[in-house]
Amino acid sequence: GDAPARGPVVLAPASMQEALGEVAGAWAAQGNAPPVLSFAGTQVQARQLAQGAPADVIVTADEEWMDWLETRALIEPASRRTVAANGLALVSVKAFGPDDTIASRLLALGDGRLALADPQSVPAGRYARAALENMGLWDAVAARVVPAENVRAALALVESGEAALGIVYRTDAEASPRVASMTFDFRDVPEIYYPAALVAGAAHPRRQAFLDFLSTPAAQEILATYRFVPVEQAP
Amino acid sequence: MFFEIAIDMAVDDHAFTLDFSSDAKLTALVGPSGVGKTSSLNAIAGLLRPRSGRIVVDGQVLFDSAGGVDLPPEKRRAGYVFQDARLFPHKRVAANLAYGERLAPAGASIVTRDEVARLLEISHLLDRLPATLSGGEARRVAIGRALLCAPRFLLLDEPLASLDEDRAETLLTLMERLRDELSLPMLLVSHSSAEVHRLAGRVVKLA
Amino acid sequence: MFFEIAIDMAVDDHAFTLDFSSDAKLTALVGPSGVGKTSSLNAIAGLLRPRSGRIVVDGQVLFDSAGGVDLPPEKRRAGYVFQDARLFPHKRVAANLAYGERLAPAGASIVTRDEVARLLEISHLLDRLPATLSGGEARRVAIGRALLCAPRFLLLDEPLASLDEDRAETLLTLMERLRDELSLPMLLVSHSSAEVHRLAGRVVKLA
Amino acid sequence: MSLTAAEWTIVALSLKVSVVAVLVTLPVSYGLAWLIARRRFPGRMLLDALVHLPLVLPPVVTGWLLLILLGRGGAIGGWLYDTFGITLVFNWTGAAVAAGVMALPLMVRAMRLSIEAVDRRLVGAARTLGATPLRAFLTITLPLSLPGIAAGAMLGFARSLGEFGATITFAANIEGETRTLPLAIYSQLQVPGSEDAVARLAVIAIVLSLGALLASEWLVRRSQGARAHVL
Amino acid sequence: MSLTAAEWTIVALSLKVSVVAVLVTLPVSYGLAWLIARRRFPGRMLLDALVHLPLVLPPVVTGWLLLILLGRGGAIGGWLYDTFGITLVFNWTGAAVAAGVMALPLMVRAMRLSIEAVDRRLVGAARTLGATPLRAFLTITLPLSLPGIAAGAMLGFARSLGEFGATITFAANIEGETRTLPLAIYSQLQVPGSEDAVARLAVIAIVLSLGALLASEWLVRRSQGARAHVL
Ligand SMILES: Nc1ncnc2c1ncn2[C@@H]1O[C@H](COP(=O)(O)OP(=O)(O)OP(=O)(O)O)[C@@H](O)[C@H]1O
Ligand SMILES: Nc1ncnc2c1ncn2[C@@H]1O[C@H](COP(=O)(O)OP(=O)(O)OP(=O)(O)O)[C@@H](O)[C@H]1O
Ligand code: MOO
Ligand SMILES: [Mg+2]
Ligand SMILES: [Mg+2]
Repeated sequence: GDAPARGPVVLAPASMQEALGEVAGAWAAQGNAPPVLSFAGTQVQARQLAQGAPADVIVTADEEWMDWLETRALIEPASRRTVAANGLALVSVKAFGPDDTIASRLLALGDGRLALADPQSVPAGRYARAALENMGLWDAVAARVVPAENVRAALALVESGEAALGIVYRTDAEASPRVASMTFDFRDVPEIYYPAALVAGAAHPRRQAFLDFLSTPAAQEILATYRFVPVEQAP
Repeated sequence: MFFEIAIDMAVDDHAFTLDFSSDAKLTALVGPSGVGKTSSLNAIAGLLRPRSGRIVVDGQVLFDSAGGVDLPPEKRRAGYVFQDARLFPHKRVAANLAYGERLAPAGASIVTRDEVARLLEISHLLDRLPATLSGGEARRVAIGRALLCAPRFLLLDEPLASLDEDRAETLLTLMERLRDELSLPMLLVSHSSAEVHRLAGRVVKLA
Repeated sequence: MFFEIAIDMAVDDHAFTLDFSSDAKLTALVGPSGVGKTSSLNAIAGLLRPRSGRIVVDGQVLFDSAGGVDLPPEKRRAGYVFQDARLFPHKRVAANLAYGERLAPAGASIVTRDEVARLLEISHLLDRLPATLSGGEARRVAIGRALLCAPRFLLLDEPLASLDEDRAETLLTLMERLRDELSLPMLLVSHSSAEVHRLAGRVVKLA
Repeated sequence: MSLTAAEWTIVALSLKVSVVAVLVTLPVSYGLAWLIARRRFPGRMLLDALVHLPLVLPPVVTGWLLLILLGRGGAIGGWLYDTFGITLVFNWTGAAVAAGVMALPLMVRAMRLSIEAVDRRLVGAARTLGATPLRAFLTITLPLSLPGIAAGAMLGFARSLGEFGATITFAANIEGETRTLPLAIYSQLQVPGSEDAVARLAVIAIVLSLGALLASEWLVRRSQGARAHVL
Repeated sequence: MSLTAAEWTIVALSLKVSVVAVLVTLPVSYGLAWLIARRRFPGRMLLDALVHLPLVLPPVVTGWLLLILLGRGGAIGGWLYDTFGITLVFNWTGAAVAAGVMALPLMVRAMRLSIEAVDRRLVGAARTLGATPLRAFLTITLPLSLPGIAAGAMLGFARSLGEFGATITFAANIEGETRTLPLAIYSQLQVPGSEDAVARLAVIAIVLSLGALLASEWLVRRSQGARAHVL
């Protein structure tokens, strides 16, 4: 039929908004109708889908929520794929010296605070906690942890000097001009993947095309410029 | 009969009865402060529901607990001059005067707006808001408002209090004229025996 | 001189002057409705600032635009009976009466609470809220409240309007007593020439 | 400071959402305020409590409840969709619904205070002059409670302009459809180093509310009676 | 439904934060309401606008501004810390500050409406009876504006109980310190399959606000004058 004026409706995590915005631009530049993007917390969007919100594609900030959607038959399981990955970084307004390690800085925290996204609930916080546990540091710093609403709020606490240190996504750390950062060794960190899938029952004719576009080298290159880790995967 | 009234009222724990018939066009209601004069007028106007009884004015049954009649205030068409002026504070004097006039049935008016303005000497106040009126000015406007709503009878709660003697005299003359020319039944509450003796064909004493 | 008053007032675009001295203990202020009687009392009580002039009561300068004197109302100690009762709606009658009494200087009182309650016949109302009082009841409480604040002089704006003749008579007697026994200067606004002739040593006509 | 096209879109959408939310909620709030202020009926306290709910619940929960009720899968939302083909989720009407619901308790409270302050004896006076209960209400109670209506509209408008949690949960964050000022600010806050853009948007929000404030003050002053001059 | 120990902690903290926020904000709001209602001074409109800011800005932005002002690095926060060793961020006082700031505009508006409805001639009457301006204020204006105080306190308490965005941004989400009911609900919402826990917490929030509502209605009714019985 005719090419629709509106592209597919895409739900994506707030932390991807700049990167996906540019990806959408590249897709539109190929003559496609621009997708309708909505950015919010993953949990919000999962619940929106559960209530019949008319979306076509969803990208989540962790696998757990995608599993939740899948068990409720809210996505098409066959379409599920990973479109990006991320890392963690320790951030501070104080520069890192040549001898500093993540462990040394964390153990020198004293009565300073460590800002994280809420490790009980927010994915970034859970990843940070797992990494610290893997490194055997969690018990040493647990009492100094300040749980924030999301990664960006944690970063703001560090930027404003309220927290001496913070653990955030690598993408956020590198985009902030006000903090120095040190990336965690990927072996200590759980796999931080951004899965994407088609929404069950969605009807937009171009939804599969957009989902596939996310995995193309063109899209992956854009994501990489925003410091996401590209994912090798055939469309 | 102009007034046939036999009612039993209560406000909170105070109870009164009012029981009289009068074929005088102007009946005065007198009695000491707090005896229930204002409450009686409220009951006749339809603002206070009697516990029981019957109110007939000029042959029309306004209230009859036995017969299940209880006309709402707007159907009773009393021209009520309240003891306080009770003007609408958000409306200018002209709009206060026009309020009832606009709702009156066509052709039922008993005085014209010009006549009211002239007799009550309120022409210079038409643009003012009630908060800026003196005590006597507010009362004159309240009288005008009641006269202009084409009432079938008048309830006057100390209408001449706080009016100077010249103006009181003008109003007494007007009331006599309404009484005699229009046969408008009137119920007057007054503490001035001079006023009562001059106007009233019948005096009902409450005690 | 009990009253030496020469002031120039304005409310919005209305301007009045008041200019009289009186060595009568009770001076009556008369004049047609809207002439400025209430405004004059307000100026003397300190509630309305005159544009210029001088107000002296019983030898005390309350206001003097030339001398830069302008006592606040609470320093003037007027016992003011307002044209409307102006009771405090959230306080019971007893608390309304006690309001000024509690603030009065010790030993300055001119009547006792019991005397007031008895003369004004308000003992049975002490527990009531103002909204439940009849017109005359409210006025009696307002008079009592003004008398109990140990005033140095009285401002009475039609104090007897809406009182029945027996009660008016009691109050007239009280006023005569205050005038003669306590030499309390009084300024009375009244539309009743009978009242004025009986009480006033001096009549000031505004026009 | 001149606005970019994207900022204009956001401002226009925010104004549309807030104005519609306030206009639609206004009569509803006034009706509720009047019921609670003037009528005594069983369930009155319950109604009062219900009206306050959006204030006391975290906005995200209110948004979630709206989603459950008004989403296509919800009782009311499903009916709306099946009958009229109307979807509230993901478009500006949904944002207006969220804003209106969040503004409701503030509007009702302000109006109720003003209605309770109207002297009921004036209504009686109007009745004796020939006014039916409805006319007395329209000509006396309604205009005399105008300060509360203006205050309520102002509060409601400001709350609508600032509403975030319920909107993003119920109506999502779609550019040109539901991305109002607060959502745009939230989105910008997610971008590290975007303080300038956030500050610009915040200034716009402040200017808009200032305008609304001035308008409501002016409205009340214009329509209100002069006060007596005596202290 | 009996509460778990964790829920009790959250409820106790929420009540502490909201009660303190309302109690501290109450006199400030009343003072502001009085100034705006009764005084004419240059900058009055500006003050009025400033008071409304927390309403119109997204709560997250308000929290962010609080962080900038009251954080250790901020102008006021730095001074507080250097002089008294007080830190507001990350502890319950910070949550109370955030709640109080968010409640302020609602409280000021309600009180202002009631103050404006007080007949100023009554103040004049009190003055002639010997009351100083202060005493006249305390005995006349203040008690007569009680309906607005109660409504304001109620609105403020409800808003404090529901406050989320500013609190999580300014005071963070620390269990036992700043994790109030809305933050706990938010945290639970992040966890897949936590609907039951969310519902329990929401019911607690509703019950608390209902209690506050009943208390404020009772307070007003108890202290308010009987009304005339005439229509
Ligand atoms: N705010 C105002 N604006 C305009 N005119 C006013 C205002 N307040 C009072 N006036 C006018 O000032 C005049 C004097 O009022 P005042 O109350 O002193 O009269 P009064 O002599 O006491 O009359 P009354 O015997 O009727 O009580 C009146 O004509 C009144 O209309
Ligand atoms: N709500 C109320 N609660 C208790 N008593 C009330 C209430 N309203 C009126 N009353 C009493 O009812 C009685 C009659 O009042 P009403 O106003 O009818 O008197 P009135 O005869 O008009 O007196 P006045 O000449 O003083 O105006 C008064 O004693 C008054 O105190
Ligand atoms: O308290 Mo909110 O969810 O930031 O509007
Ligand atoms: Mg009476
Ligand atoms: Mg006067």
